[in-house]
Amino acid sequence: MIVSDLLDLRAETTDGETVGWTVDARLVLDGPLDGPLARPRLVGLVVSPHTRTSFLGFERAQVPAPWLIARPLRRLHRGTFLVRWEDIARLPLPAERRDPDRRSAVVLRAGYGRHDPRL
Amino acid sequence: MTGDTQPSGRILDARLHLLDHQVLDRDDVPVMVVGDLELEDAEPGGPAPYVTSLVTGPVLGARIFGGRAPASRWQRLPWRLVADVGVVIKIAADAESLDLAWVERWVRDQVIARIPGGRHGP
Amino acid sequence: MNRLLGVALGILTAIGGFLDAGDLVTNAVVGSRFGLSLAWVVGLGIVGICVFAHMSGKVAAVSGRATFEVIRERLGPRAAGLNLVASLAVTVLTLIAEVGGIALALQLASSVDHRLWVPVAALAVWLVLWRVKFKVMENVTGLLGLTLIGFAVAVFLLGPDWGELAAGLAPSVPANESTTTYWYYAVALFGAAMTPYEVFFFSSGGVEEKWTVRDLATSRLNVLIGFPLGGFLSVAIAACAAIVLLPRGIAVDSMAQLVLPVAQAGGMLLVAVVIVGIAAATFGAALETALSTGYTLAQYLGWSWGKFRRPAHAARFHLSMIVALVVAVAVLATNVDPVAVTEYSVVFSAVALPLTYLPILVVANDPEYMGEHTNGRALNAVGSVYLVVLTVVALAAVPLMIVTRAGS
Amino acid sequence: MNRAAAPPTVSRRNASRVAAPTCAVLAGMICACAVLGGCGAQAGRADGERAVIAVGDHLDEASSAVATAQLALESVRDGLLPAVTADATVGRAVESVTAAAHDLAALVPPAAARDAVQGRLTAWDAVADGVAAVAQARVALGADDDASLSDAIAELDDAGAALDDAASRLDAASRLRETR
Repeated sequence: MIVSDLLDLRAETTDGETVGWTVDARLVLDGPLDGPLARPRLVGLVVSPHTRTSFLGFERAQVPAPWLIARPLRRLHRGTFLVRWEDIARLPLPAERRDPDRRSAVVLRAGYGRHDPRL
Repeated sequence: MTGDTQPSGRILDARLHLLDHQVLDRDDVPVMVVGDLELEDAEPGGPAPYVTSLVTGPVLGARIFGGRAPASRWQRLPWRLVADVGVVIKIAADAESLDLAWVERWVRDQVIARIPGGRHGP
Repeated sequence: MNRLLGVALGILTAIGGFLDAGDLVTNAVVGSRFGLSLAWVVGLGIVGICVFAHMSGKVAAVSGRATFEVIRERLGPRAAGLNLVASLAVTVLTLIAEVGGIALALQLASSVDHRLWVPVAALAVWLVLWRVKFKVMENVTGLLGLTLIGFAVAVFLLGPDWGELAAGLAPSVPANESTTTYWYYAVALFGAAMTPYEVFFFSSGGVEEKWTVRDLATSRLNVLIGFPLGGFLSVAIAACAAIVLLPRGIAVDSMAQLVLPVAQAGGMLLVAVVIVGIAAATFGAALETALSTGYTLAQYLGWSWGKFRRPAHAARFHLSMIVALVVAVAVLATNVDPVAVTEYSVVFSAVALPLTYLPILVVANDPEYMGEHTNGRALNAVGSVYLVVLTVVALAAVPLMIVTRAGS
Repeated sequence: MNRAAAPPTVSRRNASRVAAPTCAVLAGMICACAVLGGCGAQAGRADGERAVIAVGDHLDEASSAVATAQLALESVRDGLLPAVTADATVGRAVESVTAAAHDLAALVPPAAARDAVQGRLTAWDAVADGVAAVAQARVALGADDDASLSDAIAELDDAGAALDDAASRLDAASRLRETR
């Protein structure tokens, strides 16, 4: 599996309701030491409700400038949330990802939690 | 730009911190740009997967034009070599010693080194 | 002297932006058809390129990152790839014009047909890329390029009616030109002033010279001296053409006409000085565009790059520059007018301009890269305004070009 | 049922995402080609009014080239410009003036547009003189004596005057037509 298999996918609830698009994957360096660094673990996916583009890192980093760019991008990404790995019920199979005619979406478990996406 | 100590539990976002970032070797020679990250295969409901390697090569074309490059053609840089993740990603190895440097080596040996003066400093 | 050599990078970069083969002719064309009524565009362009070159130089000095690395990081592979294709098109078209321009300049000094000079010029450019240290390269071409000051001297020697000349600075469309043509040239001049390879070259040059935070002042000095000087000289060329050629009904269509006002002003000696300047400027611009080809490709794809490395340690970088030069010679062998070639680069600037300057502005505000050296409010305000202007210009470029048939 | 209906939407969206940048690049290239091609198609059949404008443009090009050659020769005569440089300049002027002559010859005004047909004929004579004068200028540069330079300059002066004359007659004719 590669990380772009998990990005730019529609995210939906078990009822088939679209809640947004996966715009990033959250990793935490808390695995066993692997070389100089700890191994990164996939802890969840960042889901943006209004747009499928992750853009320039403005949606999470607390950078207000330049206003002309930061402001609209913030607005585009309002309501972005983090879904934990444990709350993911289903990922598209590799065959579905490769085949554009098949429905591919991340299905979130009923009662999934929306977490603060900030770093 | 990050400090020498990397606390375990540091948070990285794949796109924000890793994808499309430059990888430098221990002598600051550019090695590759991160095209993708390889994860262990995992099923939802099971334990979360770990990142095993940084990937380059045909995965770039797949991200631009769509589709998916076959796993056999991914060029991998194991995570175990990664020494630091900051504005750039530093690895604890020589670019020379890596398999994925074969194109650079081939161009050097077949073309550039054969032109007079190619091995000398400017 | 050290101070002067310290700004060689800025001067060389500005020569590539304001005084390359295409611009030399465009400036004279504009002067001979519109007088100085388009000089305000050059002023607008100088401020814009200063703002963004300053930011890219700052990013290079503080974080060690060159511009195209930043572009791919922020825009992702797809938008950055689109920018790469468009920027490479602009850069290679300009390189073709430069190699042709060196040949034309040599013809002015030797009367040997310029077509015969083309392979010689390309070989000379390659030898410099291959063997000459970056520092030596920028100092020699930058200093020799300064002889273009001959055009400014010529304006003084021609002794024009200064009041009349100053009155001509007001933006206005001459009676015998159409408004769309006027705006086409305005867009072309602005696009040339802000052409994206300048920041690729300037920021990569900063990395080549191993700038650190301590060199921020050097970077600022480069920007503040280099680009205004380049803009000033391009206005001087337009003024020469406006004073001597416009009244005689000469509409400039080739580089060879550039020397006529200079001859009227200063005679043989000044002509010789200016020919050296033209040759050095086109040579410098050829180096700048050839290097930019290598820089953009290598930075997008993560190859080892830089003239400070031995060619064997940056093999694909050197190979791509060789390929670009071979393409230039092959295109010139078809007998196209080298200067006409650059007119079409306006089309590609349309894509490249916003996609280049947006990521620079964003990263210059990112504390992860810049630490305490992030942009101030004023710089951000000006940068944002220019981003809007650039987008408008980019959108207008292609329709204007089609309507005016590239200004003809 | 819902599931069956969904796939086409997804696939189309995917396809458009891939296509957008590719399309933009293609569009740019097509524009460039269209413009390049459009310049070549300029000469040829044109309606009367446009033919008159085209004749006027070619006259301007020719007179610009003649004036260039004249200025170059005067500079050489006055010792301001090296002969080699002047030769390169006049060489380019030869290319410009012959290009103007070529375009003028290739222009086909409609037979009914009398002023365009007549204007083209008058213009042709003047431009042909211009070609001869500019070509002769290079000979004079090669000879490098004051007498032949002065002769060539006089000839260029005449050619320039003839071109101006043709241009003003063309102007007058078309203005006359407008008032009628």
